[in-house]
Amino acid sequence: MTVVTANTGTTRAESFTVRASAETNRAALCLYARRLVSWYEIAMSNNLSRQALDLDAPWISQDTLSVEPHQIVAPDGSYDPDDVPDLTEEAFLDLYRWMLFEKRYAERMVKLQRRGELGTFGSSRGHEASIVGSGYPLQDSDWLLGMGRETMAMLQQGVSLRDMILFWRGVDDAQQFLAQENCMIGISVGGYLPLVTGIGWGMKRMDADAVVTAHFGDGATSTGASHEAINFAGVLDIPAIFYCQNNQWAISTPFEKQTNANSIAQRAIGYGVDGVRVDGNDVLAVHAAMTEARELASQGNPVIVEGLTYRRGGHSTNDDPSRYRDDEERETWIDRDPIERYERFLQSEGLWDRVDRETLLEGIDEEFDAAHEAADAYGPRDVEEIFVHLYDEMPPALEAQMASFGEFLETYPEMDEHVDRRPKG
Amino acid sequence: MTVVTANTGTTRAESFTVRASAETNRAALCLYARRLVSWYEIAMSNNLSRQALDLDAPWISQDTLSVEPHQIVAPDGSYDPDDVPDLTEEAFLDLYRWMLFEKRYAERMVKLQRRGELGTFGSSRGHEASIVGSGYPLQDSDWLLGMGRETMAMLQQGVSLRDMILFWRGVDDAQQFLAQENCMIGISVGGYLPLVTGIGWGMKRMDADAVVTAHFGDGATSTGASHEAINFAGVLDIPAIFYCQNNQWAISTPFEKQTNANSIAQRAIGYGVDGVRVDGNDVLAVHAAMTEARELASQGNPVIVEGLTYRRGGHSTNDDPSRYRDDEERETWIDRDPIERYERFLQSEGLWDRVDRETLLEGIDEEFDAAHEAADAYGPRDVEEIFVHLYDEMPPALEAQMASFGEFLETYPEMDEHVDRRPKG
Amino acid sequence: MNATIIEAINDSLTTEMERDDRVMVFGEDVAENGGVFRATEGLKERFGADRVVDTPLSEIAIVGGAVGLALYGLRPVAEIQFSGFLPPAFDQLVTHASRIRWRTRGEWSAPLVVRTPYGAGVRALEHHSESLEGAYGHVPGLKVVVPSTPHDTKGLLNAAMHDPDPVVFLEPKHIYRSVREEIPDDDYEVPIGEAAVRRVGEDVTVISWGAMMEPTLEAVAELGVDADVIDLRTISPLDRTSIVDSVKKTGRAVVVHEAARSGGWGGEIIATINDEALMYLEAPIERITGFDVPVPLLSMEDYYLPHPPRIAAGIERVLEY
Amino acid sequence: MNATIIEAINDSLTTEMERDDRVMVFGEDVAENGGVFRATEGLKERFGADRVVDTPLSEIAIVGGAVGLALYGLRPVAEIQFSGFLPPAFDQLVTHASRIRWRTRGEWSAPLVVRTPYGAGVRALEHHSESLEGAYGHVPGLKVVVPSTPHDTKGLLNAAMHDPDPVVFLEPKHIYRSVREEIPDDDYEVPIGEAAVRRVGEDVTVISWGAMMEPTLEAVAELGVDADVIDLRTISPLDRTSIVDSVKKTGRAVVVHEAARSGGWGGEIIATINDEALMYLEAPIERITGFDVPVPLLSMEDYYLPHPPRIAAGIERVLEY
Ligand SMILES: Cc1ncc(C[n+]2csc(CCOP(=O)(O)OP(=O)(O)O)c2C)c(N)n1
Ligand SMILES: Cc1ncc(C[n+]2csc(CCOP(=O)(O)OP(=O)(O)O)c2C)c(N)n1
Ligand SMILES: [Mg+2]
Ligand SMILES: [Mg+2]
Repeated sequence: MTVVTANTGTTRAESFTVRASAETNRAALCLYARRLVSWYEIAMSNNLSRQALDLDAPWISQDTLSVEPHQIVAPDGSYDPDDVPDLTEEAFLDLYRWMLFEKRYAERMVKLQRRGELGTFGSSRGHEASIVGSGYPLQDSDWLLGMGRETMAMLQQGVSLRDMILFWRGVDDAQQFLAQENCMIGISVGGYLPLVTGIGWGMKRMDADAVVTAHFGDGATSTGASHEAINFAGVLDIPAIFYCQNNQWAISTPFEKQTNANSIAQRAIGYGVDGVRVDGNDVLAVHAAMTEARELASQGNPVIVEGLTYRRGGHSTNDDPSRYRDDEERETWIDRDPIERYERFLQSEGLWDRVDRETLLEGIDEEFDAAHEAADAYGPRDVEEIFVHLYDEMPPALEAQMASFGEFLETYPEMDEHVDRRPKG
Repeated sequence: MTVVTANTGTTRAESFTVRASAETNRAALCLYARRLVSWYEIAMSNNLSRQALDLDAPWISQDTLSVEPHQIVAPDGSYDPDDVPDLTEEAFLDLYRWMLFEKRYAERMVKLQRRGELGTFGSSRGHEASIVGSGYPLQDSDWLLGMGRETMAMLQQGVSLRDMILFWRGVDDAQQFLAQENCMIGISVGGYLPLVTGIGWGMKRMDADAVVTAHFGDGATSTGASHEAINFAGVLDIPAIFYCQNNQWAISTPFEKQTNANSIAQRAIGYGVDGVRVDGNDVLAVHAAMTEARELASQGNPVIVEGLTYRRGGHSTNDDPSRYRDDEERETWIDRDPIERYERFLQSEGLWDRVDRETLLEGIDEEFDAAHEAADAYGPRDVEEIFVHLYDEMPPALEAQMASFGEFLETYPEMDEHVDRRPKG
Repeated sequence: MNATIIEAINDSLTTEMERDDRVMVFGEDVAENGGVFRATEGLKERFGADRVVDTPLSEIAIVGGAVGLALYGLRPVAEIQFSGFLPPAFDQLVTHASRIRWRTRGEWSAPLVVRTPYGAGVRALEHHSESLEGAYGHVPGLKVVVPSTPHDTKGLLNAAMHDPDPVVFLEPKHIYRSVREEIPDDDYEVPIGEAAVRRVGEDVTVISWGAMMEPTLEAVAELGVDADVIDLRTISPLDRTSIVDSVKKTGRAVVVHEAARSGGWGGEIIATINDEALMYLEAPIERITGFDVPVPLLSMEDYYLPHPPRIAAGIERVLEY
Repeated sequence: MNATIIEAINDSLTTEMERDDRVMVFGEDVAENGGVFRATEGLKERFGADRVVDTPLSEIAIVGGAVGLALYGLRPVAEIQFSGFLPPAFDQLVTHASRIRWRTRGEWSAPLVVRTPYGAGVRALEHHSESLEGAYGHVPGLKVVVPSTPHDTKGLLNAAMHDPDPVVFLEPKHIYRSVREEIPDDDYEVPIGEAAVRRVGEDVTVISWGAMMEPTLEAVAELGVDADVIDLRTISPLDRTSIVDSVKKTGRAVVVHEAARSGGWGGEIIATINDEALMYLEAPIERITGFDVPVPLLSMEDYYLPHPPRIAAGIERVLEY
């Protein structure tokens, strides 16, 4: 052991060994992060034994804990039949349709955006299993606050596709319709997690048969708000599920620059909640974990569920990922496509016969077309919209601002030239 | 496993077992927190094995990790000679004197406050080993940002006792003198931890032979600022030591209401840094852990060190702990007095003969008296003090405010009646 | 009952919790300890640990948690121990509390109260003496209330708890125990957004709020001037009518506030007078305020505070212009 | 070189990093990606990963980390991706950055720059369009700068990086790429705290800053009025002299800002005119500002913004009073 006698200035460092194993582990993590080898392999080899260190105190480090990701169906489609959740055939097929829907939705939305019909759009390509598996086990009474990359989970709660289009068009009313289904999209990353804790606290206080889910990304876990929210939930036994879609990127920031920890799931240890990492490209594993998560949460055990997946496209339509990451990495993840894997599963289960992919896609496209039309048909809104709904009762000064702006618009029609977007869906 | 097929509304919960072991563990933790049994016993029994649960996913929870506190000298004074750090006799005796100093300082300060000589004061009674053991291994080039309950650690860095008295008198200049020794007291709990990370980042950038230490309480660990700071340090390999004096209370909030986790040390897992819990009433254990911590940190491994101790008095002189905690609990901790334990150690080592407790105390009292006198003699400060030092160059509007206030004071001597405290030490 | 401000707060919380089971009180040290100023004393014993809750040291989660509770239909009253510790939660106010009704077009709302003691003069440590009402008042969607008497304190806090929108309730801790008056037992309201005229006069309008009302009234009394003294009580929404009507009558105005001068709420008041009563002004409006510096530590804080002589001098300047 | 505002920022950072090895640039997506607006493009390649650093998504630690770096003698330039994400770090500004020199009586200081794009008009999502300069300007110890031209942008950013005290540098992202002009190659300074007179006239003073300068100048040009047009450039410390001198000459004033009206910086400007030029006023000062609401989402944001017709109408009202 090293002894430093500070006040005399003498340092006897002779016996201190550089922490070789920590370095080794770090290197493995970076490898992992750089995805030059499969994350499955690395994740499974996390349990690197620490080299004998000349440290006397019982330090805990990344080596102390091994987080095994939960996987039911392997990338090649193989699985142990005993592990398969006991779902009805309809449910198995339903999961497939939802995943296809998420994929198709993202493709169509990107196209709409390119045509100038949306402000911006954040594609979920690659997250299909993570989104669908995490949303499916939720109940009607549950609440879901997300960040925009969990559309089908919201649709499962009752949100309409039209409203998602309106949302990305910057039509204020969209969040009204989401709220009607107990959903919200929080744009400030991580900042809505305390609300989730509060909602769950309300459920607990009211003894409601419901849980609240936060959907958020790996980036969000670095915010102070997320920390306070989860720790708080742990102390107060709040029925909340913190579902992290760890897609390994926050815009251009890779997971290994987001935290030096090996997983987000292990944060659970620090909060006294339960946590699990699942293969976010394995819809059955996500579904199984979220089902358990919901049970745990309803019993007052808040949980962190980390779905490990990959953002195949840019962060949003404004983003150009070629600036900061390799195509090679992306290729690797194409091979791990969640939908294709699940197709292989359905084949093995003999359910594939019951799937007519083309018809499904047609149906989805029709739904999308209808939603698109409905969004286009969404009535023009009055300019007053920007003043109302801030307060239950509008304060006099704001009334005055609204009135005089109304007069102004009548008196100065030239204002029209400066209004780029018409206030309709 | 439970299967919830949300969209049909059927829940087949038959096979779900209530998480009995988690409950057992929670109960043990509460017991621990309520200190009805010794924390040593509980801490050692953390490794409760989880009962077989009907959960399929590999959940990690408090049962997954056992954090063993580092202890060298047991409360009864017994120890294994092999574990004793290799310090000089002078250093062993030095540690004793510092602990006695911290204790005496706190007693004298409480008296000064009762006499109306200080604004308020936060006593460190009970923390002596934690403070002295954590400060002693630091080097001159190191920085230390604390929260006010780590005086001797600051004195070891060169801060003078007079300035601590000035600090608690609300004399602005005190923090100037602290800063000259690379120390600061941050009153907003947890909020200064990002500064610590930044300072350490600077050390790394400048390749300095130095580390930065944050001293903070268990309460601080619930702040978002502490989370962002430590996680950030982990990512950037910053030479920072986060030393948590877990005295199990944040004013009236006991540790088990601060977090549902069993320890603060285990947060390290979630940040990818190293962590250790030490018996904060065992000065040798704290010293040993901080010595290792400093080595780790200098190599770019930020660490969390948690010293588990107990705040024997009120939070501050404004606080009345009888409102929220039992005397019984306090009694338990009197038996675990860090100084008495160390005295037993010195006796066993045959060093006690070299200690003349009375003479030491006299010396300390003399030092305190001198500091007290120096504080009283601290010159009167000019009213301008409230305007200067905000900017390097005072902006015109502020100059004008200062000038007109100066004129005002000359013109309106009745203002004097409203000035309760004279602007001197 | 006869009550101080701190007792009025306690009484208001008790009355409201009795009346409305949805009301929940939480924050640091509010339950077992009854609050560091004893504002919540006895509530936990009376209403139970489900409704009066000690939280972790987490200002972000306290305020954000209040928003969430409100969304779920509860009536949260969160305490921030000192207003100097509200800035960590500023984002929760700006990004969620103030605009969740707006974001959801009225579908959701955040009827919550954030109570926090503000202001200097109690000889505390750094960050225990701030007045940042100007920053909160600038956030659209937030109501900002600052009482100055026990009667108003209970009436305004009652109103805040009845209010369908979020209220930041800044308590003048310096006078928590220095004034005492009779207050009704019931859940009466002092309406949010209405100023009170504390003294009627012809020669000058003096506008202040919270802990500054006391030295303001003292200065007016000592000078013996014939002043309209307005206690704003609510910073936002601002009662412009009371201000403008008075200035139209007196032609002169003084604003007194404890916060730093530049960017403080005094600017908004002057702008209001400019908007609607400029041509009535016979002298520039005086701002008697804290200086553009952080509140000095306790040994010097009295130099920072607008004490009566400084207020009196300002009133004289305006009258003599 | 001939540069847009965004290029001027990049050039300023490059110039300064070249000159001063202590300068470090960090924030979310600034290194590999060169910033979401490309303000920091090429810096990492040029100055290395030690000086240009991608951080976790941690606004508190970005701003607080900048304070710490500055304390250790570095010259941090932190980027907050959008000003709507600065509120999470508000406490770091209020509690540390603004007052660490003051706290340590000049022993330590925090020479840092927090750069952040502010304002509406780029069709982004919620929280991407805010203007909160009023709240930051109210914090004693913070300097708040808002440039409106490429030349000023580089000169002010240079000055901010040379400044011994913390500067919040609000970048008008709406006009990041819409104006272009010649800027010097060196590390010239445009002094912080000095307004610029963009147009000299006799009849009315029009005061604005940042992204609002463009519609303001457009309105003045369209109206063909003889106006003094002042570009504040610095919100705090405020260049009171330029404002007062101009109003003394013209007797009429209009303030244009994008932030919400109540509690916005317009109040401070009006208070300044009240203090020193009240008796010169021939009409109430007009505030043409954002309304007292959050910035509407993209489909409606144009109704919120002070566009030239609204500014022109305000100028006319003042002239016709
Ligand atoms: C508080 C905050 N800071 C910065 C941003 C800008 N921003 C939007 S999304 C994003 C990355 C989010 O990454 P992650 O949480 O991993 O979610 P993902 O987009 O990968 O699904 C950033 C930095 C923001 N919206 N909010
Ligand atoms: C951000 C913030 N919130 C609240 C407070 C009020 N306060 C001062 S000390 C304290 C408890 C601190 O507890 P802990 O961190 O455990 O330190 P200890 O006093 O026990 O040493 C509180 C709530 C504060 N100073 N800062
Ligand atoms: Mg991500
Ligand atoms: Mg503590």
